[in-house]
Amino acid sequence: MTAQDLDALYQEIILDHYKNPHGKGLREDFEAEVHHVNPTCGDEVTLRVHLDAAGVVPVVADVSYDALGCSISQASASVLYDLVVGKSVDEALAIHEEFLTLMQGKGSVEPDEDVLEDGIAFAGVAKFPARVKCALLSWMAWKDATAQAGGDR
Amino acid sequence: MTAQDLDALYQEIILDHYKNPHGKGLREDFEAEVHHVNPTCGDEVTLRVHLDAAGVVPVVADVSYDALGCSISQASASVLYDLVVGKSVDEALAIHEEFLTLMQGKGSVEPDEDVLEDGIAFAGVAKFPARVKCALLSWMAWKDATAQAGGDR
Amino acid sequence: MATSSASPVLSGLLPELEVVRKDFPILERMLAGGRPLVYLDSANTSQKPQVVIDAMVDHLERHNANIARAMHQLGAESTVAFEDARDKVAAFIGAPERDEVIFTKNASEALNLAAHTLAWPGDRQVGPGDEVVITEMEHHSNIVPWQLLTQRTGATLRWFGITDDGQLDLSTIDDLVNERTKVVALTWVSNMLGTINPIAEITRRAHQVGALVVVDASQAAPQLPIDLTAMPAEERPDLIAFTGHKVVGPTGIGVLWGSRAVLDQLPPFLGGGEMIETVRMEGSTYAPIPHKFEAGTPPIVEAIGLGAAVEYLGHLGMDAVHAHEQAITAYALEGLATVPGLTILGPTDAAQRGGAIAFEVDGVHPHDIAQVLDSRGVAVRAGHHCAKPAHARFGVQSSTRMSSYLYTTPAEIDALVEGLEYTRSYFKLG
Amino acid sequence: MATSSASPVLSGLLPELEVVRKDFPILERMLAGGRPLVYLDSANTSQKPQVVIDAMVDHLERHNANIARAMHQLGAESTVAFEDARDKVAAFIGAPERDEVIFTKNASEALNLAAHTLAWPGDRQVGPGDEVVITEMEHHSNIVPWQLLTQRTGATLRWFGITDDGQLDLSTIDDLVNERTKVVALTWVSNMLGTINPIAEITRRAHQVGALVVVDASQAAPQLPIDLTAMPAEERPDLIAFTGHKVVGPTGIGVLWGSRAVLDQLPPFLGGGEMIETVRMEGSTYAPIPHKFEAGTPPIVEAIGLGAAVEYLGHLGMDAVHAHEQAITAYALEGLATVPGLTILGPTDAAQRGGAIAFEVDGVHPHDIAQVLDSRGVAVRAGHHCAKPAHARFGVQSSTRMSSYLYTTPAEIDALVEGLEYTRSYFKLG
Ligand SMILES: Cc1ncc(COP(=O)(O)O)c(C=O)c1O
Ligand SMILES: Cc1ncc(COP(=O)(O)O)c(C=O)c1O
Repeated sequence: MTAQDLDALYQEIILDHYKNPHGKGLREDFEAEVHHVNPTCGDEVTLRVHLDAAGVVPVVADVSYDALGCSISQASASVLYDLVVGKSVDEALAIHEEFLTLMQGKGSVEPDEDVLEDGIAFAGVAKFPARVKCALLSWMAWKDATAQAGGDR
Repeated sequence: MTAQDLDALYQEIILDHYKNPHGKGLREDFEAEVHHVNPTCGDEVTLRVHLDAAGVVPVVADVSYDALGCSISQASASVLYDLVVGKSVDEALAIHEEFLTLMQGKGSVEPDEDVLEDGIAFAGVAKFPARVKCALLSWMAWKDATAQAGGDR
Repeated sequence: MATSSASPVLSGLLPELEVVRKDFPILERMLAGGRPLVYLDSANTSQKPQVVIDAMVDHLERHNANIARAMHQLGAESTVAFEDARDKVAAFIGAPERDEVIFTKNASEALNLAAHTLAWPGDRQVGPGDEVVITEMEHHSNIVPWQLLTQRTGATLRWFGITDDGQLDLSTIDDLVNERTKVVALTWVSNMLGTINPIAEITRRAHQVGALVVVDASQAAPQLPIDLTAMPAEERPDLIAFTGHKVVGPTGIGVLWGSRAVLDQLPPFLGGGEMIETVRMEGSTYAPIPHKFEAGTPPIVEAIGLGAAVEYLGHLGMDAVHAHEQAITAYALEGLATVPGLTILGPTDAAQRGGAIAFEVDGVHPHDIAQVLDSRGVAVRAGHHCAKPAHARFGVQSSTRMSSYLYTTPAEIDALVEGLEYTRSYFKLG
Repeated sequence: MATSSASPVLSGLLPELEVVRKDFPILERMLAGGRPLVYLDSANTSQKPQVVIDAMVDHLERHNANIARAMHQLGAESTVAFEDARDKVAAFIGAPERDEVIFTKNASEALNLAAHTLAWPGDRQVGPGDEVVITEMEHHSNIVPWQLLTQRTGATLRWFGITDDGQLDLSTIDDLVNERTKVVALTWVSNMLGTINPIAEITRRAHQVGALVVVDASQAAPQLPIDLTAMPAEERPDLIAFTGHKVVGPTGIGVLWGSRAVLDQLPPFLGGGEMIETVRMEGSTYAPIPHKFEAGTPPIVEAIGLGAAVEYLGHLGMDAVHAHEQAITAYALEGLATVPGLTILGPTDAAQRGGAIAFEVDGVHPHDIAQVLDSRGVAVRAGHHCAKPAHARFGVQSSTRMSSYLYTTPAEIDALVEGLEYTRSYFKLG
């Protein structure tokens, strides 16, 4: 890769989330906790999901997490937090879907800023197969935890 | 290999022994019986040794055998029979040693006709690594059986 | 010798056979005595086209790096090339899922992987009272692993016999494959008799009693089009093994395909790098397939060579390769029938058999035949071909075997037949 | 970048290093962005000299045939080439007997061979109450096989810890290695910490209590001269494993050396062709070593490549290779020490360590370091290097590792150090 590629990968937004992750830390209210590992590199995340099922549709009340990993995996957990907390589970799953499509698109998918907000900064990561797993680690953990919490009925 | 090599391998003497093997068949008097196999090709020999220990030095009274195999392995069993039966065990072991040296010499050892008699016809076999094992099958079996019969003290 | 000028024109031969032959550098080799090579030992190992060799060289000279673990450009290139090879192999056999393709070092390791993992605790564990069924026509690599498994676990080994005309004796199938049967392991195509076994029928029966079906496709993969996805589930074997060096790929690489459901049920085989999820001194968890069964640095350049090999076969078309094999086999069976005292072991109808033809010639031992043929540049195999029980079944200790492949010409078969006649005269058999 | 003009002259470097580098085609590779390759990932896999590639190509293009079983000219050539490779490997490690050299597919298979065969009935069988001792600094390939063995047999797994300065903690040796100890398995040189372990001392202790000693020489064989015959018997390990691709050979080939006495005591591992003496349906007997442990078609062209590789190393001289490695490692340790916030994991005295140097840089994750370095053509490894427990011991989850080899120049180390400085500035670390 070239220096240019490098800048495409490490967008400012990513580095900002890395330095100041949103929502980091494990909090007490949760229905499901999962631990995911990237076996290739050993990156790890412990992630808890707290759903609020009081209303008509269940809502993602909190996602709390503790993660060890590179800037990409840390920043993507932070962006995940921003994007899904407060949304209905269905909306959140749709965002998850969109993010997955972006990451698996090998750089050919145009991200929708209205849906993915800061997540569009990961468009550059999609060009680096070795790093896609980093970006997806916490997202896969969240989906798994949400399913365990009964959120995907 | 060339047609010439072929004739060096299949000396008339070898083909004669192959067509009319000496001493073939399993006979009842024996102190030890062994079964040897060439795992590469499956050639097999069952071989019995009968020693006469009545005199001052033990003598090879009989070598009887049943062999399945190619012309080289059959002929070499026949030559073995000719060379060792009637000899003292020590003499026979010396002949064995000489034959082994010939076969492992890769074609560079000059055989001694006084010792090896018809065995000299195997000089050509020594040039074919794949066939050396054929020529040695019954000889190795004989050495093993002789040791089991206590002949090598 | 083996030039097309002298060849009879058979229908079914690969189009442009002489052009195809040019893909294989070794076929230009001149042997001692100035004889051209007539290679009729392809069931033992196949020759390699230039494109396979080039793919390996390009990798070694330009892209070599360890896979998966490496986070640099060479590592990415190497990983992509290796995983592409998996895709190509999956396509070659029509695997339902590409992750069901496990790379091993050869077919033998693939079969042992199956047999070994069945010995340890897991949903499929074999134990005392259980039965494992094989056949008398197996290659040693599909016999010994099951002997070891049954000896070590207290299970019982049973087997299908062979009929006089070289077919599996299925008359006892309902007895042999019963509710105690845990595994049925058999070859698709025999490497000695050439027999093509009714895999679908046997699998259906085995699945009825809940047994696992392991198919040794070492001789089938080179010759028959295989489409696992197209098979009805109840007739699709659970595990299939084949070996790279017989499908114009390199040595050092084999394949175990298994359905995800079954592979997930098996405990790990070799432990080590790459097959783990996490390792602590107290215990480890394992990665999902295919990595679970690929401990350590895999045969990377070999997988890449195999990928190029199956792609090459795909370009020729496995239907065309199969038709060629059948045409040559029919021609060979005809030719061999003209040699006095020659008896073929196995089916004599080319349409019902693979391309390996084992035979005996009265009065000459197979080694001697192979040796005389070799002096004329004709390479065949002599011995038990790692199928001692099948030989024993026919009361022979060894045989001579010719085996053709996609590059074999009718003229090469002629050279064999002439060589056999010469052999008979050399050994003075009237 | 990596040209000799810029290199400082260090004593101990291989003479004519630039000429040696020309033997490795990949070192001329230009990466994206027009950067020359700076390959510092040799502990992961080494690059291949032209002579290894050529030996493989020559075999595939001119001599390819299966071994042992083939009775024709190509078969004889192939067999001789394969067995010559065994002689070369035996010479490379000073093996007391050439038949004690077993070819496997990699080091992982070699270690698993040991661990698996110890599970089954035989003179050395491991069972409940027995203990197996490993260390906390092992590669996963020398951990998981022993976890599986002990879990499956009811034996107990124990291990040596690591001191703060990255050495094995031998203070507990008399407790750890006791009369219940059946096996002591450890690495000669750590692939993460670089530590060189006192194999002789530990072997002596293990032999006193009658334990088998299995040494993982995967990182030792590339760097240290090994002469097994010269070792006093009581200090000579019983089994030694290493892998071809780290000693400038191809993937797909590994080596298990074992003393004949021990190998004869172990039951077979993989069953199949070539490892048998005779096969009947009712049971089989096995060939003597080395064939007993080489079921199926071995990695033929890979063994030939490995033979050429160890011959190449022999021509350079393993003493010279070792001196080079030490000179480069000392230079690298010095250079890395100038990078702010960089901490080395493992011994910092070059004379007492191998050439793999793992480190952390405050405030940047290893992946990010590796990524930035890659953008400058510098290839290093980031992650746990298949040594999670050793990382856990030092409270880190992953690290960056540079590893040099006989072709590494001081200028390449300079490029790494500059790259690390650039990385720090890229991530705005003052
Ligand atoms: C110390 C050590 N042991 C074992 C291995 C495993 O070697 P392979 O992956 O070739 O089986 C490696 C390399 O990955 C290693 O560095
Ligand atoms: C039917 C059959 N099964 C298994 C094997 C074993 O293949 P490999 O030796 O590559 O493991 C062979 C070839 O030798 C074979 O013909």
